[in-house]
Amino acid sequence: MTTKSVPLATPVVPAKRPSSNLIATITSWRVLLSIAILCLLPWVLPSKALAVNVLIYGVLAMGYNLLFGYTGLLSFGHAAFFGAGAYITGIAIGQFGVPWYGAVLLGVVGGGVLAFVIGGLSIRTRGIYFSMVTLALAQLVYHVGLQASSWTGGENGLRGFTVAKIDLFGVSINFLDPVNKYYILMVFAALALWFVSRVLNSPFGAAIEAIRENETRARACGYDVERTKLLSFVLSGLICALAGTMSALHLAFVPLDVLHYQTSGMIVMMTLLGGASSFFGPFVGAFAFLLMEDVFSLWTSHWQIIVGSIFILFVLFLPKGIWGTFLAKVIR
Amino acid sequence: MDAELILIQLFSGVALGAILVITALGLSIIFGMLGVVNFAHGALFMVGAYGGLWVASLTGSFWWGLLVAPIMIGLFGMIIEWLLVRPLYGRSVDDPLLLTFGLSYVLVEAVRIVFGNDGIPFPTPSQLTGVANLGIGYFPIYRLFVIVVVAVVLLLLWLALEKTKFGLIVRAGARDPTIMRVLGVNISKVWLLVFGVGVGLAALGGVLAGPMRTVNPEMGSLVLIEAFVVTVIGGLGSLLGSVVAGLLVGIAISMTALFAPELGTIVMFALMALILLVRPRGLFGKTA
Amino acid sequence: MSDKIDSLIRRKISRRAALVGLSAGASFIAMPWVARAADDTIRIGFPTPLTGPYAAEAKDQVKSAELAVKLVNDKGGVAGRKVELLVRDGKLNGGEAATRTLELIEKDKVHAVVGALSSAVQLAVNEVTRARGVIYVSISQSDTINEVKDFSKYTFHEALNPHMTTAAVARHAIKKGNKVAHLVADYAYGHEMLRGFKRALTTIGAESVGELLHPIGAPDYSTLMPRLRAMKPDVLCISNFGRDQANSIKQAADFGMKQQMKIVVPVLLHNQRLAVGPEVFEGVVGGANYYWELEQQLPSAKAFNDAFRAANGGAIPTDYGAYGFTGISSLLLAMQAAGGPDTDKVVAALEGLKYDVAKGAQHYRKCDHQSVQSVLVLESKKKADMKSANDFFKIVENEKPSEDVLRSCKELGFPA
Amino acid sequence: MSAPLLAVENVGRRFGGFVALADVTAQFEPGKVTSIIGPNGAGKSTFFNVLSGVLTPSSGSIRFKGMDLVGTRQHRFVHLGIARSYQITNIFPELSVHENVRVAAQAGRSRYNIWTNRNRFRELSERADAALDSVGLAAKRDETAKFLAHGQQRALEIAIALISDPEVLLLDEPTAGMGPEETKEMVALLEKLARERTILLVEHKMKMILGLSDRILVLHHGRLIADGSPRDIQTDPEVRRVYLGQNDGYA
Repeated sequence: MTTKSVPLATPVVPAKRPSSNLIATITSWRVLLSIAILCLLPWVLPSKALAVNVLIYGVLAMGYNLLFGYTGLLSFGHAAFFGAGAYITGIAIGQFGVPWYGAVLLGVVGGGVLAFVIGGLSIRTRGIYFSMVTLALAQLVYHVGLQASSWTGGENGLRGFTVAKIDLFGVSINFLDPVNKYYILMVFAALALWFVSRVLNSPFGAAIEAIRENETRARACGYDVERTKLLSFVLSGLICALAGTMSALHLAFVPLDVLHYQTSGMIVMMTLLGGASSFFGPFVGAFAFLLMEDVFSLWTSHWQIIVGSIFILFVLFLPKGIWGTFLAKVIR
Repeated sequence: MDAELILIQLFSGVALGAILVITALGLSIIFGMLGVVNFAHGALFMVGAYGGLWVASLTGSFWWGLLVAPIMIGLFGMIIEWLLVRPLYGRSVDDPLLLTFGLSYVLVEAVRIVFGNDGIPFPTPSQLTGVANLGIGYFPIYRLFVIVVVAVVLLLLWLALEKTKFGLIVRAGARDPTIMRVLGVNISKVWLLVFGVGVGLAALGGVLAGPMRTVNPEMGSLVLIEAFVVTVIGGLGSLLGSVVAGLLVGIAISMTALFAPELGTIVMFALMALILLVRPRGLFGKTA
Repeated sequence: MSDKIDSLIRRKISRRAALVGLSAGASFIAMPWVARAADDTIRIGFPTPLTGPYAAEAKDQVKSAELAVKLVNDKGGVAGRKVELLVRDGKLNGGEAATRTLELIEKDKVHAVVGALSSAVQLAVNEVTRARGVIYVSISQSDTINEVKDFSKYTFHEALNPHMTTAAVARHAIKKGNKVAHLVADYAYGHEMLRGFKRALTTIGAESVGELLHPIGAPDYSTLMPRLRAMKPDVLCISNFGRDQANSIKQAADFGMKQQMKIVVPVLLHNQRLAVGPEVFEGVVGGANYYWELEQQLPSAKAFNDAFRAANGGAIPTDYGAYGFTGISSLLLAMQAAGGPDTDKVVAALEGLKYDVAKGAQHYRKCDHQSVQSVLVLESKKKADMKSANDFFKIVENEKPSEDVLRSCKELGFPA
Repeated sequence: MSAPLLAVENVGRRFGGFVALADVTAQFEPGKVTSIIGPNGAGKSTFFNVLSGVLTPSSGSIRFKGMDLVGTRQHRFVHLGIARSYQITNIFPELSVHENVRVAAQAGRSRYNIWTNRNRFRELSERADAALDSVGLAAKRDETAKFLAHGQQRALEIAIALISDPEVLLLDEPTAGMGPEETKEMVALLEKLARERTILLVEHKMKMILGLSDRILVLHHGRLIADGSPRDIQTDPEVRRVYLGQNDGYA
């Protein structure tokens, strides 16, 4: 990362500036642009259910990327927050009769609290050890999900909280209708996009990038690195929990698999596929990942060999992910 | 609860620990020396089991399978290193991780295509069937044999790393690759070999596990996690750490089985979380 | 120096070439989602875990389901309309299966859904179909789905449930006064099987001497064996499923447990027996919904087997595969009776249906829509006793269908 | 003589059995340049790390304006008024030159604001520009930091350290790896800074040290063996023995 003992009078690579105004424009309008694209999604994808999944996993990957791409922390435990959001929403609606908006709020806050606990415990470890502590703590959450079956339904999954109608400002919307459902959940996604965009533009956004770039220097500049990381962890957990609540509303079912480490793994892969440390990357990654699975699994039961090969090719030839590579091309 | 039960339970823990050690070694070595997080470790373990079975069915002898399959798959590992992993050195650690993740998908599916989704019977070699009376209880002879193999492999590895020039180069290379280049050592050949050995060990674990478990395309997925846990508890890059951690996890699982066997999987994660919270670099990890 | 660079470049190129070769197959991207024409085909969605640990069972199910559809189409379809089966990969994940089911309902406009191969996935699909009033014939075992909480008037349970199988197996494998130990997978389905066994033991007058739970998907059971042995049981009931069954029976055999006790399982799985071989399963007794040698007793089984053999190159149908056949067949029979796929009419027809398509007489109980059917008790054969490669089991008993072996409607929470 | 701004008393630091720093006592007055010299492994870096909060001393006390700093977490040091640069270039490589300094400036006032657009804090941006100007990097403002020449990166690091307007500036070999031209520019910059601040300097280039310093501390095997004006140090027999004796080419 640092240039050690090599006296260089001239830079190795001629400095280049992102001269493209296009990128600047895209960046400043990124939230509205994303929403515009999301509006079209259900009409270009093979199914509405898939479009809703793009929303959910896009938000999930975006929340994850706040921690991974922007703060530089590789967590293997984000399934816990996704799952917490989903379970809390489902339990609130099904067992306490909380209205859907209240349940969503509870889910998000609950996910945030869990992130505070897991983040607080793990933030002091580094590198792959951090990844493994988050994995281990998330597995404990999985275990709770499995064992507390009177609350969570255990391995059978949480059921019995179908939201058939959304009542809003006196209007009753049929939530079982796929189009209605998509656009209602899109509002959540839009809020998440707006929130993340603001966070990234904020001084805090600058601070986490500084920590990702150089933790030592950031600390020497006066940033409390642990605290900043923890806040980033919690914000990331909040967004992932929101994705969880969306998933609960969408399926009216919470499978125990949401807490499984494979879900955590999938989040990482989606983010990397799209391109970490870019705003659109995670969404693009989620989109590509889900589309690939959907399309190939319809085509052959051996779809995993295709998906696996595509991953390999991506790492070798497009290491910045889909969106990252696109950006690099445009800037050049 | 009588003392005999606790003793046999302790012994089961050590035996299970030996299995965990052999599954973790390959991951630990590649991780420690090359800094590559090999997500295909579990898949290669599974390929090892199938490879062993295949060789055994061709030759009619388990022993050929045990000997030949790990070497064969070790060579395959070298091809992987040369073809896929080598271009990634110097890039971020995420890249090999993502690549080997993709590779594990490919390997598992390839095995499904070739051998089908069903498991395949992997009979215990006839010389090693049956149970032995240990005085404190009965234990399968085959599992005792596995403990011996693990001990021999560890001894050979230790000798190779500590008593040979190659070992010296590997250990020095793990610390500072640039030094090796300055000294004129062809580090890429060393890494090729290390990767091959790591993959070969994963395959050996698979062959050994074959007669104990069902052989099927998904048998590697939990193994990957177990291997990670053991490696991390021991401390990255520490062979001794992996051995101690493997035994520790094995004993933790068997002791848990005395009062709440259903916690057998989760106890491993709880142990890891606990150890890392107290020692953030594992038991034998180097401090920064 | 230039030599070095040259060779470096060459190596790069060769590696690249090799990679391109490797990936040539993968680069092809198909676009199979073509808009479905609004015709009068009757479409049946079939989500099943084509990938994952139950893929073999799932593929058998697909073969059997396709056969059922083909037989009907060969006879001119249902009320003159062709039937189409839409198979989707649920990946053994409730979320995936629910998503696939949503797609089947919303995009493919299926008239009914059949399938699922685990308790959790089945309940997920049930949740989706129940909210949307879509007919669902579930073909996976569970006690939970019979209970009133998860009841859907559109859902019918073609599969056996743990209560039925454990009772039947216990009656024929466990004697009065036997000491019984339990090894149980720690999740709902495992607990249901344990509960079933314990009830049956009380009826028989056998004694439970202890139970050990194990984590689902555990690959190693060695640390449980000493305690199970210390219980000194006559019978060991292993209440788990899939690979866990194969692994735990195999390791119990390795630890020499079979010399001391008889091993009994709620469902003796065809594919797991296939996966670990006759030596491991020898003498194990368990239940089943179907076994191909039923053809020696029943003409409907013979007809099913023959049709299956003809369609699949001589292969025999398996236990879980048969569910695909009986599930689709009963649904199509009801549709035939209802004169089309109209949901309410088909539900009424299913409720009144009496059918025998592969395993003797069956009908759906009114209150919980559970299929009342025969339960087989099988014993795994010694290798020496196998007359053919597929001759896995001996039929110990074919228990006649009876509502008496089910939990009562009242116990399930239905109004009397 | 003014009251000491920074005072260390009997400070020691052990790593396991190895004593990196033992029993160092020294006071630093405001507005002075003090250089710390000594052969490799003398404990200079450890001393700096202790003074900047990277390491907690195993024994002794550090007082800054009367406050005891032992146990204070590192990031607080900047806010109190002690900033540092590193021996190995330590910047934010992927950020722009301007953002490198701006984000450092921001640490002084807005660390956890997640809502306001960072560009709203115009004053931070202006201060960053001023700091870049003062180290001669104004023209490179929008370049990505990793593409700067080595000397420019060192200057950037000083700008980062300066932006908090520290009373004490700890500079760890600011001219490391620089050619003569770049060194000359750096020396000019340091002379300018020396007029306004208390500077502690670790350096190897003897001519530069003798020219810049008001006072020199000499460390050897973790111990302070000499403390005095450049002239005193040059003539100190102990120093000559342990240090200048093994002269390996100071200018």
